[in-house]
Amino acid sequence: MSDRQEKMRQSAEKLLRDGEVGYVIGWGATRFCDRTTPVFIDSPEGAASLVWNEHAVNSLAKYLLDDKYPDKKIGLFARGCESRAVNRMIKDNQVKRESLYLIGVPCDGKSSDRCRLCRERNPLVYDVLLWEPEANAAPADRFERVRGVEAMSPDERYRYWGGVYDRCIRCYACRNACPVCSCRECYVDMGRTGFQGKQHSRSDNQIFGVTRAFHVGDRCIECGECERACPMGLPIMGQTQKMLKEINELSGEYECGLDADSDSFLGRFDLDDKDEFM
Amino acid sequence: MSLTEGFEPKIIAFCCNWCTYTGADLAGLNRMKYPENVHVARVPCSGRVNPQFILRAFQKGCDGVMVCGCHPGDCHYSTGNYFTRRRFMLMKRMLEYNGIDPGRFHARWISGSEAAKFRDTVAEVSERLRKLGPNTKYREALREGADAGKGGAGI
Amino acid sequence: MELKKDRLLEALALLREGSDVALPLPADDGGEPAFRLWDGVQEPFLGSNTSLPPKELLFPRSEGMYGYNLKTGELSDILPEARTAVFGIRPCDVKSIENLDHAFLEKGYVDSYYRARRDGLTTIALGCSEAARTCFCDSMGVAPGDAPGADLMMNDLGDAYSVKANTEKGEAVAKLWEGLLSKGGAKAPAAPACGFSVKADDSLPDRLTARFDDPMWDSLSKACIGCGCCSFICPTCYCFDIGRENRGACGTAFRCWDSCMFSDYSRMAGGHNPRPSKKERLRNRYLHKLAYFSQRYGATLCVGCGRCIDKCPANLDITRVMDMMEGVDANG
Amino acid sequence: MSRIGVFVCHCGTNIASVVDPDRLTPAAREMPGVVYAADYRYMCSEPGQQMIKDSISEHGIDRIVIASCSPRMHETTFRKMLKGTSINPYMLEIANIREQCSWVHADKGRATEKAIGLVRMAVSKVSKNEPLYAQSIPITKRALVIGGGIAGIQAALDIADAGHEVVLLEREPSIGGKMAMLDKTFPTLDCSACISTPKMVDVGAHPNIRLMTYCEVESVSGYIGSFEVAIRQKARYVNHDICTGCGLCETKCPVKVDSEFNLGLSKRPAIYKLFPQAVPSKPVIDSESCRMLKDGKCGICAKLCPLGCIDYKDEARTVTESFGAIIMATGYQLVDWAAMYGEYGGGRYRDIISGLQFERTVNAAGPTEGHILRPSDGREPETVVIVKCVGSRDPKKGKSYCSRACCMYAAKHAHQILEKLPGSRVFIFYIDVRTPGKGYEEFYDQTRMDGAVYVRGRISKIYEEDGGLVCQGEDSLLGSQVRVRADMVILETAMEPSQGIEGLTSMLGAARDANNWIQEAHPKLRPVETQVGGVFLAGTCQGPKDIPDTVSQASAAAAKVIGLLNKSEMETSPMISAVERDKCSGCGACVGICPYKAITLQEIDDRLGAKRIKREVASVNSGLCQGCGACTAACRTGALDLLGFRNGQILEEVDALCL
Repeated sequence: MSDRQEKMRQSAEKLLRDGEVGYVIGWGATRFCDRTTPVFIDSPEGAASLVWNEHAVNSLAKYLLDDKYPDKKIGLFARGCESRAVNRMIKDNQVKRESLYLIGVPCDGKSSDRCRLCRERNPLVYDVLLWEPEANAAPADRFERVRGVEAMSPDERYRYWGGVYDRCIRCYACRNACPVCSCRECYVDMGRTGFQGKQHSRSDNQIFGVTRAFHVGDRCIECGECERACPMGLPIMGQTQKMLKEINELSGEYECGLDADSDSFLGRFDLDDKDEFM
Repeated sequence: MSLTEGFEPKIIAFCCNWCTYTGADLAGLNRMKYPENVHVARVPCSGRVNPQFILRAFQKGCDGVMVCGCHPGDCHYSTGNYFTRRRFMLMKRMLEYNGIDPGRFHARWISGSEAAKFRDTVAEVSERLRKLGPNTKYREALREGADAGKGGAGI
Repeated sequence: MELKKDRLLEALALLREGSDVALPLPADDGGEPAFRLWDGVQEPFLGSNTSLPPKELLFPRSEGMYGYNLKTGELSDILPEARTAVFGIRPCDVKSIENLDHAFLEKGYVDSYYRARRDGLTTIALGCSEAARTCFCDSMGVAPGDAPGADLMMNDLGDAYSVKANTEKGEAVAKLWEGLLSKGGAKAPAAPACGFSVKADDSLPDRLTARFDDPMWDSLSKACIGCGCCSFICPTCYCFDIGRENRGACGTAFRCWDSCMFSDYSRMAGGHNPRPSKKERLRNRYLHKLAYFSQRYGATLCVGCGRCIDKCPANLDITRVMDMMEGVDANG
Repeated sequence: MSRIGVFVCHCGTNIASVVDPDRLTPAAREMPGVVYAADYRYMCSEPGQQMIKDSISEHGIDRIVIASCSPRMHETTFRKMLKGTSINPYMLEIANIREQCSWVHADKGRATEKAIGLVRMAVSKVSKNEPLYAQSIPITKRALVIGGGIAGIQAALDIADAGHEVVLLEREPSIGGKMAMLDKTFPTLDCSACISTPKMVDVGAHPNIRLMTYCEVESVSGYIGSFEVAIRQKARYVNHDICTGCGLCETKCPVKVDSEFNLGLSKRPAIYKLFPQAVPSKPVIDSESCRMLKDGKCGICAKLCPLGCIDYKDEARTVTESFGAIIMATGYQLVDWAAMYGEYGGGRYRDIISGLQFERTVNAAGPTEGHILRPSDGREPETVVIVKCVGSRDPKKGKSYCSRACCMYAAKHAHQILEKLPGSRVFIFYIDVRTPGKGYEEFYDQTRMDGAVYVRGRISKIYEEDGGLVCQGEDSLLGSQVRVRADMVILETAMEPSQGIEGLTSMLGAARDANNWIQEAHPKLRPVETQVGGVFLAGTCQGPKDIPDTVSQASAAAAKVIGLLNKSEMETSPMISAVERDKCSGCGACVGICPYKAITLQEIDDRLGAKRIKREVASVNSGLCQGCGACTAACRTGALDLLGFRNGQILEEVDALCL
């Protein structure tokens, strides 16, 4: 593992020394050996603090949205999930490909449940690739949890989701960790439009949960960051993956973030779409 | 005396101005009769109906929600209802996935000349909701019954 | 005095006759354990501290403040009349309640809602037998084994709990449990030390505020994703927002948790925001926890429970700023 | 807080008989924001409107709710009324308590309860209304008329006479439509050609009319005032600029195919004029039947043509033109009776012909030069049976509607037969005889005087028996079976929309009714308009009618177009989408939704802290946007909202309903 870490440090150091990027986003150590935190290296010497181990779990792509108009290119270590997030943000017109320098680092599987769902370890888009692509592990059954909930009766389902949204504390970590959530101002922060109250009640939490799933469902890249970020361990992906399962059934194989130009399901239509409203 | 005897469901129907609203007016012109439960909210096109309105309607107290528009191909704005179709094919499933009883949300294509279809749809939905009873879901404070105001800190 | 462990549930049931009893209970569907009203049956979760703090007993996520009627102009107050006893609250959380008391009850303004809940609360503290990885309460002036601020202090002696009342409320509970208590309750075993320690002496507030414009805030805050997670699970965060819920002519005003880390927390009419980016917000949060509160109330707001370190999605760590103040950065 | 005025209309007894105004008006007074509520018998009448205007100034009202009939009826009326007051015309909401309440509910108490709910919804919505101001868009002073029958011709002439440019588009090689096929027209029995051919010549010669025959509409984009229409000119293989129409080429063409104009009663060559009086009187080559075009052999017409007009290499061309208004005059076609009614022989008996085929037979320019002869053996028939309502008024096997004109032209056919074949006998089998026009009843009486025998009853079966056609039916007045041996049978078949109407109407966005006729905006209020702004209709494309009605509708539609083209600019509805720039993240989710391509991403200057940046936001072209709102539902953050139907307004309606 350490020679890969060394390669990362060297490539970051070289980029910063050549002045090709303003700063490089990677992982750094924390007080605890089994946790890493995103670091923003802006000097060649700083590259020494880069870390690469099985605990480099955070997805780094969303930080690009904090600096959408950089003076110089931004360096970003990109695994499969980062590259899909970058494709997503490019398609959503939030980030320009030319303002990024993507350092491809094929992923070897990290110590988080979100990696269970991983279907693409290798970066789909990069400027340089530091080592050979990794073989993709057989991903867990994509819609297993969704089928579990679907099997319940309406009341059971309501009790299940009701229990989940009783525990939601509306900290919006799921929204702020999600690369698809790139609005300038979230609808939930705008009390005036009246879609949603600020009140922490089960019904307001439910409405936030379903609304966010509806907003991101047809563009979700299934990176699992939302569930990893949730302090209360709520099954947030259970909602977005229901959307993806339905889209798969309605219009065939559907996966997001694999490229930077295909339209999202709700952004287009087919004349012979399935219709049950006759 | 079934639980829902004398219960009058409250139903909101988002109707597109060019087709279903016209059909509803036509039902009026022909003096057709249908139950009083459905209140029509006029929208320029069924494509204007934001799926979040449905969540809001259930939260605020509606027992049933309908979204009605032109038949695909007849939309006054040519493609509005194609988007409606996709949006509500998904939202209908999301609602049921989250526990809303399957009979509570309906989307239907009703054209300007299908006055009878409007009457029959309204009658059918009202009857079905009368049997389903009032909607208690999506309206609770935190834990069932735990009122944030009185003691126990609403946890 | 001493309470045998196998008689604990009995004692709590006795308590439950007089008032609600809140315990740290495991979530029923595998989620995070939290303080909830006890149904009289469920086994409490006493392994370690809960991820959601007991602050909800005093400052719920959302509570009604007053009702109003626009047509008649009538106002109706919504005062909670809660009588709750909480068992299993840890020393750091007891200290956090003291800090909340400062904020809500002192300096000339008494929050009537907090007051009502606080008066109705009896705290039965339980000393920690071992520290979690992220705990650093002993660096923040909190003894893991003792909670002077609690009404009743209990420590784990192995097969029983020592019982020591600190206040009249504590004595009332001790009296209620008279039948169950037995002699003994010798000195509790030495409280464990936290896994790591940081320097948080009296000069920290001034030293911190002196470095207001230090570039360290930039590097500290870059990784923050601006969510409200650290604020909402912090036992001593007490900020709230006020909203209204209208139903025709009448409605209720409510207050709910708010976080200074949100982008719109300090945004003013017209769009100006004195804390426009994450850097200002994180700096403001750390300074409030470690400096401003002690400069105003004389007690450091952060009680070292380590919840924010444990739960931060980006693994930020408040203790890192204290290390940086000592010129040492554990993160290198 | 808004100061709302609520005005409840009785609509005579239409509303007041079911919804109790004395309960509704006080209930409205209690609603939040309402400062004044009153009711009156006819709110849309002059005194009603005056009462509203007075109350507005008297009570300082800043927005009003009118509980009355459907907004589709009088929203524009009440908006015009508000123009005369201090209130912006869009500070108005209408609660539909007639068509959707009093007319459809019987129980007084519950209907009033619902009316109160509807008014509460309107009141809560109007509290969030804001003043809106109309925009104006340019008008291209050119009209397009689709369909060259008498309707299209009349409309084109009227518009051209008013000084505006017109393009008359016709799918067939010549204009004239169905009227050109007819011999005489009722009730005056003047010859059809004497009315239509002069108009056709006028059209051909009119400086303001550009005739585009053998052309079809390929696509339509844009909106009222600036339609962009792609017109596909089918390949004619004859250069009409040089051709004088001498007809030499037609004489030697070896091909003989069924003449569509004569409905198969005669043959025509591959290079042909639709009929002798065709306008333009120049032939086209039918690529399906021309041997040269199909197998590359022949070429006689090219050799014969003195001016060398024939060009076998000609190709279809598409040309795009812009128009301010479009009139649809696409006419009708007769139903395929053979497929509908096997009982009438299903087309096996050649002597059973349709009304139009009889028109061609009796027409002097027709295949039989006007002699009424049996198509099978060319003999003059002695006994003719005319069967009416074939396919009409028959919901089970045919069309449910009455085709309006057949009663009169059946009488005309009978008159023509009796006049041309003295001593012949004519039996007319009818359900009813409908003569609703001026001079129609007298014409029908005269026909009966001439000896036409009207038998009330339907023909159930026609079969051949030793050279004659036995029509078996019943005479419901005598209550007995009737069998008539006829030499020839004329079936007066139902009208249906002309083939291809679905494609054209979807291109234009116009709706069709249950029988595929084009749906007029409102039968009484806007009979010659469609729901699409700038798209009008005339003639049988809107529904079966006779020539007098068709011509008057054509002039009506022309008047509407002239009214539109006289203005150089036109006010557009201000209820269109609007973007709040500081909320818009420029994600572009809305751009692909708009059917009118009204939304584009536009770069604006902005400030991020102290840094100057350029960022993209959505921007709505107010001229193109038609206000459907499909984009607003795609905007997750609510930056894009529809003026007049804002998210906040609709949510208020939802909340109000749930009190």
